[in-house]
Amino acid sequence: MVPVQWYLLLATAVFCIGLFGILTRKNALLFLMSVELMLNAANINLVAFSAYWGNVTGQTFSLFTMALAAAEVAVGIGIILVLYRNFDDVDVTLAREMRW
Amino acid sequence: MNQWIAIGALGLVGVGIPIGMMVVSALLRPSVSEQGKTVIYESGEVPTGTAHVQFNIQYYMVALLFVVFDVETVLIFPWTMIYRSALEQGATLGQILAPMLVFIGILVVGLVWAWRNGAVEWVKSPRANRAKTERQS
Amino acid sequence: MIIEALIAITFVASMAVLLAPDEWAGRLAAALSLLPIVGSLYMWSRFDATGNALTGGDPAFETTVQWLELGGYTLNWHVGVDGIGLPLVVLTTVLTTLAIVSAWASIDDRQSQFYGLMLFMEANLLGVFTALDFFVWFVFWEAVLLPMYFLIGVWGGPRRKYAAIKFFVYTNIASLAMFIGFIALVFGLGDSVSSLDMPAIAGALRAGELGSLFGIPAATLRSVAFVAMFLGFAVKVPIVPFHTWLPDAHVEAPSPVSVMLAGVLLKMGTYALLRFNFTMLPETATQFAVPIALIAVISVIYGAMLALAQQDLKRIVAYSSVSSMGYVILGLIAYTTYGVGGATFQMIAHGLISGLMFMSVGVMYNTTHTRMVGDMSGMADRMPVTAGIFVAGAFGYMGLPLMAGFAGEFFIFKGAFESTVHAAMPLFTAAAMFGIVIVAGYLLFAMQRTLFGSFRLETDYEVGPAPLSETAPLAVLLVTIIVLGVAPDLFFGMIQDAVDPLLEFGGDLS
Amino acid sequence: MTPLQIQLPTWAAVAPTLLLGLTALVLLLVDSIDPDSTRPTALAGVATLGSLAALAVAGWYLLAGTGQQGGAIELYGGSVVVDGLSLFFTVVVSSVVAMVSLASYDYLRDRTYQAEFYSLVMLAATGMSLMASSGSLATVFVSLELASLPSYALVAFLKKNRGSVEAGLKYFLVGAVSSAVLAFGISLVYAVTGSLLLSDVASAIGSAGDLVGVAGVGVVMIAGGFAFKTASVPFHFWAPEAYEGAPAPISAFLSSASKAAGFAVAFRVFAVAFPIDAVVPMGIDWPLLFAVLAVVTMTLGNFAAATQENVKRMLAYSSVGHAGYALIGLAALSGSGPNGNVMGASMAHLLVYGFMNTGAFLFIAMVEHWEIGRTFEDYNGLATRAPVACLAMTVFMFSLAGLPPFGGFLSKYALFYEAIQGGFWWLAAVGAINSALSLFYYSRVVKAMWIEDPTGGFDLGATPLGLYAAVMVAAVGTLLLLPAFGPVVETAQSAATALFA
Amino acid sequence: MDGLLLQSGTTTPTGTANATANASAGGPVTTLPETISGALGLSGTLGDVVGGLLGAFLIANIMLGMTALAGPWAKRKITAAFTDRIAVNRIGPFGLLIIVADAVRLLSKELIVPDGVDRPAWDLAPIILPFSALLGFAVIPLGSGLQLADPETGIVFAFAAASIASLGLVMAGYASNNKYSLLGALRSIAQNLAYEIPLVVTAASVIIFAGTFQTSEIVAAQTETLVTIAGVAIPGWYAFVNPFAFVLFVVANLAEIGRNPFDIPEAPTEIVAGYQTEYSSVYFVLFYLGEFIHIFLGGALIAVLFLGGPAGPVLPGFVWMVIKMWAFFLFTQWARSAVPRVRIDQLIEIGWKGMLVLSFANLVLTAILVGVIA
Repeated sequence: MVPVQWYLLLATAVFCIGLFGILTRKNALLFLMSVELMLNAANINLVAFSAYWGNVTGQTFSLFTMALAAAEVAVGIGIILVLYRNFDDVDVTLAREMRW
Repeated sequence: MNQWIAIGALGLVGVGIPIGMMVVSALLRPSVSEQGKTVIYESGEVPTGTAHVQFNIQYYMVALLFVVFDVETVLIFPWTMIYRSALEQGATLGQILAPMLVFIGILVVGLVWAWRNGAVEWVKSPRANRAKTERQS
Repeated sequence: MIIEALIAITFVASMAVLLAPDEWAGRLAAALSLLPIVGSLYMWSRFDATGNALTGGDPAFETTVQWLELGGYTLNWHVGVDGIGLPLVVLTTVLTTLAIVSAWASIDDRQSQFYGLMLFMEANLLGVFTALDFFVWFVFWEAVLLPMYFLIGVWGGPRRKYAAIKFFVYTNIASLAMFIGFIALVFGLGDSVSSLDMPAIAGALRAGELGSLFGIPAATLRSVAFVAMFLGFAVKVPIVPFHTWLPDAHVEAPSPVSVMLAGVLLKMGTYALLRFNFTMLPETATQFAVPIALIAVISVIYGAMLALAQQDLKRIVAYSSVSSMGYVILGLIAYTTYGVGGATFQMIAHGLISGLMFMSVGVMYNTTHTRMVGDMSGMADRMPVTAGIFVAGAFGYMGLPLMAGFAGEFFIFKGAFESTVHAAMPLFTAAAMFGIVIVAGYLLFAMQRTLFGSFRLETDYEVGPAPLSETAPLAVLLVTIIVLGVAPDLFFGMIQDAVDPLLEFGGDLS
Repeated sequence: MTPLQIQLPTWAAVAPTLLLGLTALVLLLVDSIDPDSTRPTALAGVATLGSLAALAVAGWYLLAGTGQQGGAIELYGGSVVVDGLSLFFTVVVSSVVAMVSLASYDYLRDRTYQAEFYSLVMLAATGMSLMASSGSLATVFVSLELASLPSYALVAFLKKNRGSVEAGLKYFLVGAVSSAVLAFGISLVYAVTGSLLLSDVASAIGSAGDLVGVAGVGVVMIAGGFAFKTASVPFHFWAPEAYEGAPAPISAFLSSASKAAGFAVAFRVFAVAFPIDAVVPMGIDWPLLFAVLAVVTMTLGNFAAATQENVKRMLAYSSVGHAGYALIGLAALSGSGPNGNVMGASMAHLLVYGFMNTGAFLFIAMVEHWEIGRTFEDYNGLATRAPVACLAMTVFMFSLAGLPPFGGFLSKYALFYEAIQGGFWWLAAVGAINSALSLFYYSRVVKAMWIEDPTGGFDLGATPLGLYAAVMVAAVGTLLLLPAFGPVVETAQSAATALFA
Repeated sequence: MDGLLLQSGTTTPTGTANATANASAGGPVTTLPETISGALGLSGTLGDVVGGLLGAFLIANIMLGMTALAGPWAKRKITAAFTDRIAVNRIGPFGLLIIVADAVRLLSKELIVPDGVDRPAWDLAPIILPFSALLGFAVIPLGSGLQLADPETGIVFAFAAASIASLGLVMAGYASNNKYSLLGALRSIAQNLAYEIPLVVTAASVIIFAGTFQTSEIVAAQTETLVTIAGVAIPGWYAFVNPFAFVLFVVANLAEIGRNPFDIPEAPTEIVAGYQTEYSSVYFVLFYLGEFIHIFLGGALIAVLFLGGPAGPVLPGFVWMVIKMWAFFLFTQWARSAVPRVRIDQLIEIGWKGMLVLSFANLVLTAILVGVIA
């Protein structure tokens, strides 16, 4: 058996990788991927601790997380698409019509 | 857990066989550099423009629909698994079937809307294209 | 229910006027504003209050309805009038109608909004003078500021924006200071009060039930709260050195608005000082007697001196208001029947007289389009009636006997000389009396320059007598002033009745 | 009145939420009948009626004491809870949605994708109402996303307008990150407690043992997720952009309803799942966290608002500032204090805010409809042409600033007052100072409309009836909430007290 | 659903991950790695690894053998039979040695790397395709104990593994720096997306009967006798129980593996060869290999879900399984010769307007019928 703390460490590592991607990447699509990493870090935790606690709550919730992640990507790509049409790029720092 | 060791082993083999074939081929095959050979194929003409052409928005609409429905199947699957055993254990149809019917009903409303708004309509002509997908202010 | 009806009618009238077409908004407003007058006179006729509403007296037309409960404190709709409130209610209703009528000639832009705001302001002023629950009072108190802000800002003179913002910022910051001071007091009372009812709080404070708050001892808390509230109201009054918004507001405001500002709004400050600082914390007030009296005297003298230096007639009247308000403060701190009663009477008298002065300046301005003393001369030739009333008003300001101003100032001086709050009070009184001389000086000087001599203003328009709609209010006001001067007991009786109870407190008056 | 539970089946307790969701589906179906033609009247009518129906049912339940007398109604194993808090916020959300739908009738005139607009609004409203009823962290996350996803699309609704697209992008980016943070926080809390049900989390978190650090990180991350929804520091960056770029009715919707829903869920989660008595001794001092956030949020929002030249952006920052005020409801809590009263006052403030802020943004929508301009200067002298609308805007501005004759004064007063009662006088003091500062920039709008001279003629065109009606409803609501504040705050405080019971 | 999500469960840590999985570890059948490690006398993790590797190698080679037979030889023979030609017959008996010849020929061809390809992706794509198809076989019961693993999530895993192929196709199309390739990749994605859902939903309707995802259990559930006609016991294969779902699944499967009439990702007459336009030599072989293994995987899935898996009279299970898979292969080749290719817009319409609706109708009807009968 893999000790449950390792899952925690793995999830944290994945989360931090995602966070790093968000902070360093300017491409909107890479940004989306980083967010997916972060959400999947949560899923790792949920599934691992679902097994640890012996109930299925975490597993079931991870299904919902996946569904929502997918929906989020769908909306996100739609927005990125209109971004591309308006700004001719998917660089998130280009959109500077308004003061940040 | 040993199940997954076996599956992982198959994964390894699945990667190993193609790589092995590549290695064998690399040892066998000749390499004759010759100008013009590496030009990409465009029916024999000199290639023009970038290969990353803008493609039809329809591909994206379909992808969006897929994301929605595919993810819903994730939620349908656990239900199918317990459906029969739940019935055998005395759950009524109202408890076990009705929620899923509502769920699918909502999905169907979405599908009908997407259908009627041309999300699953492939382009037929530029005019139809304008009427269906460029409908905006 | 009469008070609720009075306020509600005025509110409804303001809405009706706001939606009326511009052509007859002024007439409609004047007609509708007669209703509050009738109501207030009816109240006067049926007035049966005894004592001071805040010190256990029995106010007239009292209503209490529970409004809402907030963390152990009940907020009530509690209104009623006593001998201090009623004269101010009557003053408000009368002066509003006169101001509206006098505006007919001068306001020709966005009239329905102008008259609607005037009536809206009247409704809230009535609320201020009748409310007996702090919360209700505060809501009305703040609500008065909004129409005033617009009235100055929209219909004012060239620098109206500056004046309006200055007025708004000064008074709102003052309100905040006052609010915090008062709420600190309420919290300091702890469990001894369970509502923001002003009589209840006043009773508890006078009974010395103030405890410590956040570790601040009661005595310090009382002093700090007193100062905060005093500062808050002093801006409104205004007292030197918080007076700087007043000349700007007066000069830029159209004359009818100046009438309301000087006539009623300044009285809100003195009224609140009387109701809060001097009724609820009499001991603290007597502790601070010297600085307060000093400020009062400085206001009198300094205000008069500033008036002496002005060229603009409106500015002169505005600074003289600062001076007059100094007398009121002096009367209040005297803590004698005549002192406090006279101060209250002076509020009424000054309201009428300063209204008269601003109105007549406005009439002259409407005709000549200037207010500069140096520009005008010989106005008595061209506008004899207006000039006559102006002279009468000026004499009222100077305290000519048989005019209301005389009665007010006389009572104040009498009360101040009798005062025992501090040994130096007679000295302060004497110094304040010197202010009268300055007032006489600058008013006579101004009159001499503007009214008499030969007419030399060169205009391409006819300068002649003012229309009836402008002179009639002046005449009404003059008559009222004289009536009150001849028979001050019309109000002074009830004022005395309301003032006496608040002089009885455990503090040391020696 | 007989308790409702006896008269109706239990599932009917979520009827307001269901009504909102059904309205969204009906709108989609209406659009499916003939997608090529737009029927603004039918669509706006359906949306408005649906939200009014939800409002009516929620209001009826609230008055009838559903879920308040005899404890909260728990549905689906406790994952959905109907009690005073949820009904109260459903009332807030549905009334805002009703106003927004009414106003959108004119705003969307001659635009396409109207049905999509309305149904997205209704779906987001469903999510918001569900947020208020979440009894489990799973429902919290799902409903929060249900509210967020349509909002992203709505902000970017004007897809040829670069501002709108940029706003949508930024809103989405921050939203995606914060939802990931929230999900991770939930997973950490689940790791420690083994449950997602709020009540079970509460009973299990006390025995976190070695994992108290993990639990603390989880709580902080959950707070971060809510900070996004409520536009509070540190996830407030999106707010000015999104509110400025979005269609004005959507700005109204997001800044009022969405914020209220965010607070609803934050109130419930933190009050129920992380009881102060249990977690603060462990070192997870979330009231302190929120106190710091409240101070920073209100100060930052107000100071930024004071420097703006664009009215909509000013309102956007002021909305951040108001989030800071409402955060007092989570900050001024202590183990023994009158927690229900503080939180209830915050709830009441959010209701009043729902009316006045929606009204203000809808007025901006009207101005955009007239194509007047966006800066303070562009508003100069507007009152000469549209006095009634400007009067309403004046009411909103002064109410937002907290001037006495309006609902905003009482709600702010109640909030600061209860904070002082709870012993957090410094929070109230910061709030009061900020409130005084806010008067400066709110009065600039009023000054521009009434006092400044118009720079040019206004060509306002026909009167937008729906917008006017919505603005008037908001104005009347703002005014009426002054005398009617008593029952509102009592309901809110009893609902909040029930959470801490 | 509610019960699943909301049951608070025991809040004491059990410490043993998925206790339920362990309870049924190994399932009703003995898997191939267990057999091998048992035969070798190994146990523990080492036994798992060695057994797993050997078993995986065996399964992969079975598939490679079948593909080698099908690709260069059977395909030509079948097509020739349809068009009344002879096809390969020169080398070896029935021309069978063409397999060896072709393999040598293709492996020793020069690999041409076109200009501007996206190198890592371009190289990885040919690996992913066969990998994905082979991985799917990990859970397929090939009969006679030839099953590599039997996890609880068996059939879902098979679908998931098969779907990875789409990734390879997109990588190939995108990395090739060729317009045809890109279009082909996009088409394949659009097609996979459109038919994936009907496929999965139809599978779900079968799982309603079986009540499990475990492939061995699904197969076991089909052994019950459905009805006895003239003394012959017809087994309860789901193709008989729910023929409608069977038809839907076969059609969707055709599209999923990109065979006629749904071979528009390649569509030689329209876009040359789609995503594989720029590939040659061993890379092309790998694509070809992957596609054929996919066909067999599709056949295996049909067999497991609808045709009772390796079950059948007289012959051993493995033989029956091979027969069923080859039957599906024959069906695809028949379709290739007999059915015209659909247009892309027809494809999308059939997928979204026809198959999806029908599959949902099938799911709902099945659920209602099962519910009413139960």
